Amino acid sequence: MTSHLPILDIQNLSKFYGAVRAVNDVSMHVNRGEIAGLIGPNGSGKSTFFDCTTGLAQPSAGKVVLDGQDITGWSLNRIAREGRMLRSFQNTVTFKALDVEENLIIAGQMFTFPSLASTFGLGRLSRSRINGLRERARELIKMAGLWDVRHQQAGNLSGGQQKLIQFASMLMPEPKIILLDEPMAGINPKIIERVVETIQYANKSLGVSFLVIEHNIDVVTSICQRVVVLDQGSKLVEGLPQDIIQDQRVREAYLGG
Amino acid sequence: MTQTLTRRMLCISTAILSIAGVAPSLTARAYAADTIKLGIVAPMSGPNARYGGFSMHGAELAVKEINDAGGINGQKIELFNADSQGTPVEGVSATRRLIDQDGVDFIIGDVSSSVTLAMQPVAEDAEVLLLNAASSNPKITYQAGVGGFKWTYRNYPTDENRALVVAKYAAEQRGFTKFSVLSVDSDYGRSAITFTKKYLPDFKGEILSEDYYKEGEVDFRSVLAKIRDNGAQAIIMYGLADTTPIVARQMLELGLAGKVVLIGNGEFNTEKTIKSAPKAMEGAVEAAAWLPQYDSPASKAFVEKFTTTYKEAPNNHAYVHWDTVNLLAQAIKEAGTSDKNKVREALSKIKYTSPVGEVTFDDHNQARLPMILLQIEDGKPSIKGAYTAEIQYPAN
Amino acid sequence: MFSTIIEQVINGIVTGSVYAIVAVGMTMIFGVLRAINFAHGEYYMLGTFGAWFAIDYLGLSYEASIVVAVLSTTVVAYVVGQLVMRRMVGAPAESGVLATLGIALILQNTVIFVFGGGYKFFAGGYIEPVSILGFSLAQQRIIILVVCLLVFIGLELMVTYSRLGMAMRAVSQNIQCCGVVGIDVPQVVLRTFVLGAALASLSGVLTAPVNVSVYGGMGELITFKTLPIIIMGGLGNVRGTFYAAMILGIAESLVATYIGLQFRDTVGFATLILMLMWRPHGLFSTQARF
Amino acid sequence: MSLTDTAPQARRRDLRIPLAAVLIVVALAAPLIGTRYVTHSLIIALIFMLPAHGLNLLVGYTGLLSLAQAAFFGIGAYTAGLLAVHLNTPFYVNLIAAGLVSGAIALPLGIPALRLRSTSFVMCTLGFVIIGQAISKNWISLTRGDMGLSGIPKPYFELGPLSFAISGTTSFYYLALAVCVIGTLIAWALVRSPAGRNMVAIRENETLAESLGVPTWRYKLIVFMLSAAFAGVGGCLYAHYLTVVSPLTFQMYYSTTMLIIVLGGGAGMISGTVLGSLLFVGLTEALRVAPELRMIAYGFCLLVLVFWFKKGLAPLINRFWNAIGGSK
Repeated sequence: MTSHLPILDIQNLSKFYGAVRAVNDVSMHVNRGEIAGLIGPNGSGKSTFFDCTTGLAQPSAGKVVLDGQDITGWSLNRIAREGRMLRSFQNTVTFKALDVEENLIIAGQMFTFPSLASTFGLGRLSRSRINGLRERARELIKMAGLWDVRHQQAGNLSGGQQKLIQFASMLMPEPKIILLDEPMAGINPKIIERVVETIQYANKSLGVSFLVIEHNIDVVTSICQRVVVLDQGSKLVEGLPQDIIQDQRVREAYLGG
Repeated sequence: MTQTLTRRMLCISTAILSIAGVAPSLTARAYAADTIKLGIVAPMSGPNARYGGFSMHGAELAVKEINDAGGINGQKIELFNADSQGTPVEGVSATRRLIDQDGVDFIIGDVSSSVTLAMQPVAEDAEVLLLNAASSNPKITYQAGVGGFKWTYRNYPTDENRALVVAKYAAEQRGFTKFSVLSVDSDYGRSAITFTKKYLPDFKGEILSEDYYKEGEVDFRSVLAKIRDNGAQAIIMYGLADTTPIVARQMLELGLAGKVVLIGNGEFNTEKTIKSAPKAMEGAVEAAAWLPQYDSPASKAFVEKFTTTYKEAPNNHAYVHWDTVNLLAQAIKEAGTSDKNKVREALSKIKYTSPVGEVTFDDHNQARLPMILLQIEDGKPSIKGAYTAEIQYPAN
Repeated sequence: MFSTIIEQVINGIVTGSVYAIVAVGMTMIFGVLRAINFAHGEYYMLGTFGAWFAIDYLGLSYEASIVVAVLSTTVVAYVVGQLVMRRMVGAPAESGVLATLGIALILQNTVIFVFGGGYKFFAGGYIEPVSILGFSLAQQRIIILVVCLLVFIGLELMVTYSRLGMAMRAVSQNIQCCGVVGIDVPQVVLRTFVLGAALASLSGVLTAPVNVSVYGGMGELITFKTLPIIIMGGLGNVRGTFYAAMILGIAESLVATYIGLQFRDTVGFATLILMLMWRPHGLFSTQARF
Repeated sequence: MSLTDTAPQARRRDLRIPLAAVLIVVALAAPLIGTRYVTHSLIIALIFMLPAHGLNLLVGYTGLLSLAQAAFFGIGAYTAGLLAVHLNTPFYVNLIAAGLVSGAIALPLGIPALRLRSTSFVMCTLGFVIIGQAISKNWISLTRGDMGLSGIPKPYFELGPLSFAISGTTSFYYLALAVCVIGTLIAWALVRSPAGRNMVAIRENETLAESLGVPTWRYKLIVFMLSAAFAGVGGCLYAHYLTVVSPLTFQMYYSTTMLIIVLGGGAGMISGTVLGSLLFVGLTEALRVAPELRMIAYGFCLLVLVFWFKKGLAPLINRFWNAIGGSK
């Protein structure tokens, strides 16, 4: 556990779409227990980089090492299930027709049931596992301040509340690292605070590392310990948040686009 | 909201009412025994309705004639119809309903062989007389009479007899040796060809190509072009009545008319068909159980009456159903009662004179029917003879 | 041997052009509605019946019967469109399947109920064969080919230049934005639907002389022929549908010649499945709609 | 309706248990109360119930609209028919074999098909039915082609020294009822299990489910196979009941029938499918009063279903069920 290896180490990752180099030879890492930020102007390749890291897309070249294990080429679900690296999506997604509690239970299931076959069981073992999940779900629901709406359909809740469901869901499986894709997009400041709190709680109390794509510079400076800037598919600069916002190249990239 | 709720309530009550509609029918209606109840199972909806429509009309006409003449032994026939949609499940449901709810003792049906095969055990179980008038699968009577099902009778020729008659005539009278097959892809088309293949070597005939078309097929140009090029003298076609004109027209189109003739069965002889492509139909040879132009007073009267009643000319299905109702009527008359057991006995020994000739049943409850062989000459069917043959049943 | 292949290809093209006219209507309806129209063949049937009725009962000429058939089908399609299709905007795929199946049952069995189940004989048309380059074809088939080409040229122009065409493209691209820019989506759906149904009925009238038999259930078979075509053509893609119909027509023709007629109906779906394994998104890009 | 009748009462008793008991008694006593026609109709409902359960797993729970059910139904019917005719195997062997064969055949078909998106998937599954029919027509040495398999023996059991045959409608009803009860319980267990929750997750949002570690592809394949197995078992009942299997078994009519049952009853609910199959058979049989108008009326019923009962009838029944559940 005292390993000094980074939790996530991405080496020379590239993604080409035909002649277009969406991500070009980017290397970065996230240290254990760290909240790292990933910023860059629109179209700089952040999302593609995320997708390639988490298995939603396959990188054209490069290597992704998660907690010492090479996970390049794994599928999204395998990375989540076996690697315990979870990700969020830019537009908030929840299982809209299900209630909040069910949303969280689903999120925890694949980590509680050791094999696909075991998920088909309905015996006492399964029941006790599900009950365990339900308890954990309720704890997280309380923490996220969703207790009053826990039996409502997720789709009927506000965007901010759905965002919280999403976070709580990702905490269900006791992840090692969570990758957040613009978590603050389109939510009101009140919820932003709550999201920030949640992230910090997860980071401090649960020991989850984070890699966050975010446009809101205030949020980035307040939560991130280290920031990487992407521009036109390549890594522009890396450093402490306060240094980054002063950096001339970063300003040019944003303004000159 | 209120509006949608009321609307919903309305729908629910409609649904419940429609289900409740079944409820009164759950108890079998007790009818006075003054009518003879006859059920017809036929496809009346969907694509197969094109056969069921004629069947129904044929049977209706016969029933009307019989009732107008005072019924049988003083009893009138009451006709019940039930839709089989041409699928076994629906056919069996229809049969069950006729037996249990309408309380029929006699059923005529169905057109499609697989439906008839599924109906057989039901009729047997309920001891209801099942008269088949239009299915040609040999299995139906292989497993009837001494073969098993005592209550199934068939008043329709089997394909074997037909195949033999046609093959013999084509080879001996017309001198054909090279044949191409173009038949419908159903038990009827397939089994007719199987039997043709059994007999063809006896007449030194060979089959150059073999194609089966699916019901509703409309494009035969490819196959006809192949047949034109392979040098066949005749096309063996056991097909559907509504497809024959299409094939004839496309033969005309591809220049086959007058060079290759159609032989087999598929209403080659009706005015409609011949009119569609007179040149292509010239010389066609057909073995049919009946044809509208058949020169007998009873047949002519039927055609006339059917045409005036329904504003369209009868086809084979109409005739066989009309004829089968009459056959049943005579059996009831001979039995002297509408008791189904007695009628069944009477049917087994009946000597019924149809407009075409004498009909008797063999020990498999299969009618020995005269088969008319005809050839189209100068745009008109010309009858070349009538044949009756015994069926050779397989050993088991 | 070679001339046989050429002849079969020509046969295939002639068959393909019938499929093309029916399928293009279906694919346009899919484009705006995202629903598979299982009732589409029924409009083909209605067209044929309309023409048969005009000739047999009203004593009109074949040319006049075309007008009667297309107009009467348009009226039916308008009613169906108003009552049903308009309301299906944004409905899930399952509802689309059930609703169109329901319509198919109603149309088909109403025709059977009114005109009787028996098959009718279609008397009109130009069935005399003519010889072109040594291949014999009925005149009617040449008419079908020409009309098919005209229809497709017309549709290309309409889709590119007319207001309805542009609205159709807009709806098929992004239905949410249409409301914002002031396109009345249900109206576009209705018009597209009526146009598609009219084309299907036109195809029915044109093929009636060579297909001769007219009966209530004939539409179902056409529906099944066109389903694989619209998928292969890239759902909602007019030009793709044309090519797919031709490919299917030719493939059917070759299969009927060299393998056996009994496999003909399987060709469509077998080709479709093989193609989908090779290119899961259709032969022609779905992006390039209309 | 009873709902409004009991409304004025201040305290209502929980009527659910008595009602359930009544339903069970009715199910058990149905053949004794009704005519054989009623029993027969119920058997048809039971025959369609299992394939509909399978389809419900696929459409209602996993969100995959499939029309392939008739193909697997046909495969099951042929498997059972061939075994019974040629090897004269006992009923339970046929039943299991039909399910296994259908499920196994679904694997190679599902692998390419499940890669497709919505409409293409629907068409691909419809293609399976069309191709299945062509195979059953043309593989004559196995299926006897269009002649079909007829005279399929009555189901019989061979349990140790005990051996008995099911003949007659009433006993077949109990057999079908037993099979359906077991099938329904299996379906119920499936959807209640964590896997069932994962299926729902796939239906609701496949990418999200995937990102939460759900191996969606494998689940879809498994569910596709399971639904085929359910259809196969239904096919076995069909073959033994109708005693005839012909290429007509492979027709879209059956696929749409099962879809109507699932959606009419209420997709994503086990009770919905049970209700749907009874309702479907009740409706089609009730419409027999007017044979010529039957299918027209049926078509209108479909439209009513689509526009006014978007979620099927089960939600109404659920409401009723909760309403009789005693006072609040």
